[in-house]
Amino acid sequence: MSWLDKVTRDPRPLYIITLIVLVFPLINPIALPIPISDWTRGMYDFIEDMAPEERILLTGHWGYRYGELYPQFLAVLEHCARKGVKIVILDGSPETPTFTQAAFKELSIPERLEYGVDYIELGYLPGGEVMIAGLCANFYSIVQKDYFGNLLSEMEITTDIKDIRDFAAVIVFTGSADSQSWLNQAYAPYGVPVGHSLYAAKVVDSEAYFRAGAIFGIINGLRGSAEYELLINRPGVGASMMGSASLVHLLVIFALALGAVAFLQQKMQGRA
Amino acid sequence: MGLLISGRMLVLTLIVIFVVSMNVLLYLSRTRRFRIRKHAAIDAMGEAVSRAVELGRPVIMSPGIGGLYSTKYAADTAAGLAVAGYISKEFVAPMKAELIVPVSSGETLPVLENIVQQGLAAGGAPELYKPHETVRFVATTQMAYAAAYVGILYREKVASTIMVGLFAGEVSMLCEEGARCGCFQVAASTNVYQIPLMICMVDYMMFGEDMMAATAWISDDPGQITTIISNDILKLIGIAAAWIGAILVTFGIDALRTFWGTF
Amino acid sequence: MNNETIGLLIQGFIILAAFSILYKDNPVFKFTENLYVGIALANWVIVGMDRTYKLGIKPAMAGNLLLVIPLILGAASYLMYSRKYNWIGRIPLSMMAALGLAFSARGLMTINFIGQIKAMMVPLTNWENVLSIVGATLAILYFFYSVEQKGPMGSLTTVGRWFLMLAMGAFLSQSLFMYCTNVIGSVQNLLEPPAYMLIPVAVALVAIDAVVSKMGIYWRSSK
Amino acid sequence: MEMREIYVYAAFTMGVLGLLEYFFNVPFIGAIVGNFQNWIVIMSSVMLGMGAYNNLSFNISKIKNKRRGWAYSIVCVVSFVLMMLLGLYVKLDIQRPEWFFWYNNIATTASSALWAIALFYIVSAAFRAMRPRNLDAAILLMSAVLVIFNNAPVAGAIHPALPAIGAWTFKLAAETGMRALLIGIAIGVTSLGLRVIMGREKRALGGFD
Repeated sequence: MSWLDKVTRDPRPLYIITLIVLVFPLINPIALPIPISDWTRGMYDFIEDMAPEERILLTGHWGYRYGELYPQFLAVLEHCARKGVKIVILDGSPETPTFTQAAFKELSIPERLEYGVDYIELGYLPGGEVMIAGLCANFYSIVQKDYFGNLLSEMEITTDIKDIRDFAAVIVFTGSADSQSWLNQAYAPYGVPVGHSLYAAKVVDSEAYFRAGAIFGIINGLRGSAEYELLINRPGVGASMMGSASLVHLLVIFALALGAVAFLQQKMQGRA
Repeated sequence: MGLLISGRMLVLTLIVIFVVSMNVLLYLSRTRRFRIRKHAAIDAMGEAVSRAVELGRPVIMSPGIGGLYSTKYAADTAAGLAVAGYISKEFVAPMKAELIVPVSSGETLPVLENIVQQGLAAGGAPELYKPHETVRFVATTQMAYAAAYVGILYREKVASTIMVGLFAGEVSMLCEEGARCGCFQVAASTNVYQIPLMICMVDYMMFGEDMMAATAWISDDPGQITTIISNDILKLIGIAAAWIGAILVTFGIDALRTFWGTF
Repeated sequence: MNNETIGLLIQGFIILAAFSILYKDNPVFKFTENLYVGIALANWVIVGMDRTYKLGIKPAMAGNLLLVIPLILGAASYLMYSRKYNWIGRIPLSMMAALGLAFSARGLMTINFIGQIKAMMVPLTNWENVLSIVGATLAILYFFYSVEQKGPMGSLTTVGRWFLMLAMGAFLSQSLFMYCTNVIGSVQNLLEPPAYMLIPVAVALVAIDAVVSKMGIYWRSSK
Repeated sequence: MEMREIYVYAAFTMGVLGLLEYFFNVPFIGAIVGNFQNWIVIMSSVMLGMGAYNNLSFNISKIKNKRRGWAYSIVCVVSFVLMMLLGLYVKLDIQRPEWFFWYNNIATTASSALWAIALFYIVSAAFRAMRPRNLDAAILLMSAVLVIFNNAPVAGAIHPALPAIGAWTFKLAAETGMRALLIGIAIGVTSLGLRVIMGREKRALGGFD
């Protein structure tokens, strides 16, 4: 019995190889030549062109430490922080605040940011699209206090906000219909630019909007976050995860080829 | 807003065509017998059970992780229930096999218990039904179901598995561990995201409409078999509409395409 | 040790235990499996009680008597276990199933049937469009049940099957990325301090077990 | 009308109402169906007890009879009971940290770890099962490889044309095979649904004739 037959019966060697291929790039990030897509480029250029005093609303549910959205959020947040843009965070689900605060700790320049002046966290607001519509029409009708219970009217960053037009842009991090809601409520009636930062599976729906110019950029899953990290020159979780994922894809091709070889071998020996 | 909701009338028309053609065919079936193609997987289910009997080991019939009520996958569970009844009557009872039905939804449980019990009784072996054991509620969430399923595979030394119903992200675990345990596997599902994986991993697969047609075939009821012929009529209408629409669009006439989407 | 550290250690243990099924069915996996099943079941019962109370009993007591109906229907389903009254138990279950099937049918007809047929109506001006409509037609022919797949119909459906297989391969690969993301998340969690301290323990256990079982084989063969 | 057959009529009524509500603008029907949809949440919550009872009695009988693996059944029962007590202690509020700690660290982690293993199974299936045994399997294999080239960023470094070929393959697959599959599913589900609603397929409702 050849070793290929043995592996067919007992795939454990394959599992070990898979584990090594997965873990190695996570410990030693490998630099991959990733071409930057127009989608990510659009997002990057928009933030790059923002003036330091402009306000940006980041919203979504990056509620999972190593999901697709958290690395995207971290990269965008880092970029905004470096540009000195005023950041308003609206958490997309009850779990999100934990991760929002973790992200601020991971920034390369946390000491330059002051709470209430440079950034603020509104917390999670229930209500879906109705809430979003209300927030866009009249900011203070929906939210009066931040996540920590401070009055928004007393915070420097939010004191003069009336409606969504006081924001230079909205970036939605999501895998659900929220991306559409913000497009309907912020871009369509008020013309506030919207960017999408999405699960890879969700990108298909937003591509048409990007081509039509309705959204200024898309971050496409893990790949998008790896590209963004490359653009802001801060390789992080996204890049290392992308390295792992790429190697796994190659491994699958390798496994397919090996299977074909094993099959041909069997066939030549007349056992298939 | 009128009484009719526009944009949905085409579906209504198709359903009416379906029901009418079904009844016409049912009327015709009094004089002539209609047949539909039998899927190889139906025989494979029998093979799965007989293999388990030969080895003296149990066979798993999994109805999936879906509940009775679902806005998208209700039919998968329904097909799973029908197949559970069929195999317990036709294969398990006559061959005196040991059947395990792991369930993951509270409301499906009593229905399955009923079906399996009656099926075994109808097949002439009511003693094979053991309360809380033949049909067991293993877990609620999908991955807990998968873990418990794998546990049964290993610990009860299952010989073959039949999976008909809604399966989602856990299929790779179920099917691949099944293969590792040397099980003979027959599967059916309509979840398009998982069918590709299942088709590679199992021995026999009914994908998409195959599953629904198989439930009609196993019923051996002319009233059900005619519905499958009505299915073919609907598909013909669809293909014809697509080609006519495509040809019209080629010549710049958009009428059918617009009508199709908005009627 | 604070809560967070304990939490990370528990997570590390659970992840390693789950991964251990790849090695073989072992006591740690059995333990974790049963623990998880028990907790998931309890969670589900608690959520169910919460829902029954908040959505059903509480509003019903407050005067919304309509909500007594679902409570009665739900309770009636327990009659499935009565030999005499199981026809009553079936009624609520049948209603649920039927409504689900009606919803599935109408939704899928609109999106999958009407929508996909509409998408097939493309101008036949380039060969890609022609290929797509021909391929889709042949693949649909595979799903015809009233005709046996023999003769000319057989050759058509064979080509149809090829297109179906093309789709299977493509969609399998397309989902690969999602699976990568999931597994990397778990592995990253495991690499977080102090959870990674459990890795050597797990590796040592597996190594010991592998050696012992290998020796077992030798013993058996030497007898 | 026999009493035993009432469930068939109940299913017919509910199914037809569910269909009519979609096509006709009748507020009365809409109200019935909408209400029933909300009720289903309550009904299935009430029905949970059957599942829990079944599972526990299986495990307890296993412990009583000292059947193989009974010690693990103790784990299951004890963890269930402890978690239930905790749930009652937090007054059914699953947002409370005491509950969240245990649930999140054990159940959520186990769920995502078991999800994660799927990748390993895909790799082994790629080796074991996706072999070019016949033309069908060979086509599946080819399209799988081509689409991987579209997704893996390294492929562009091997040859610049590979991602484009992969993208084209995926588009063709989605427009032919996948389309046929979706159309088939829609029709199959409709036909099975109507069969059940019209009382032809009683097995799906628990009847056996």
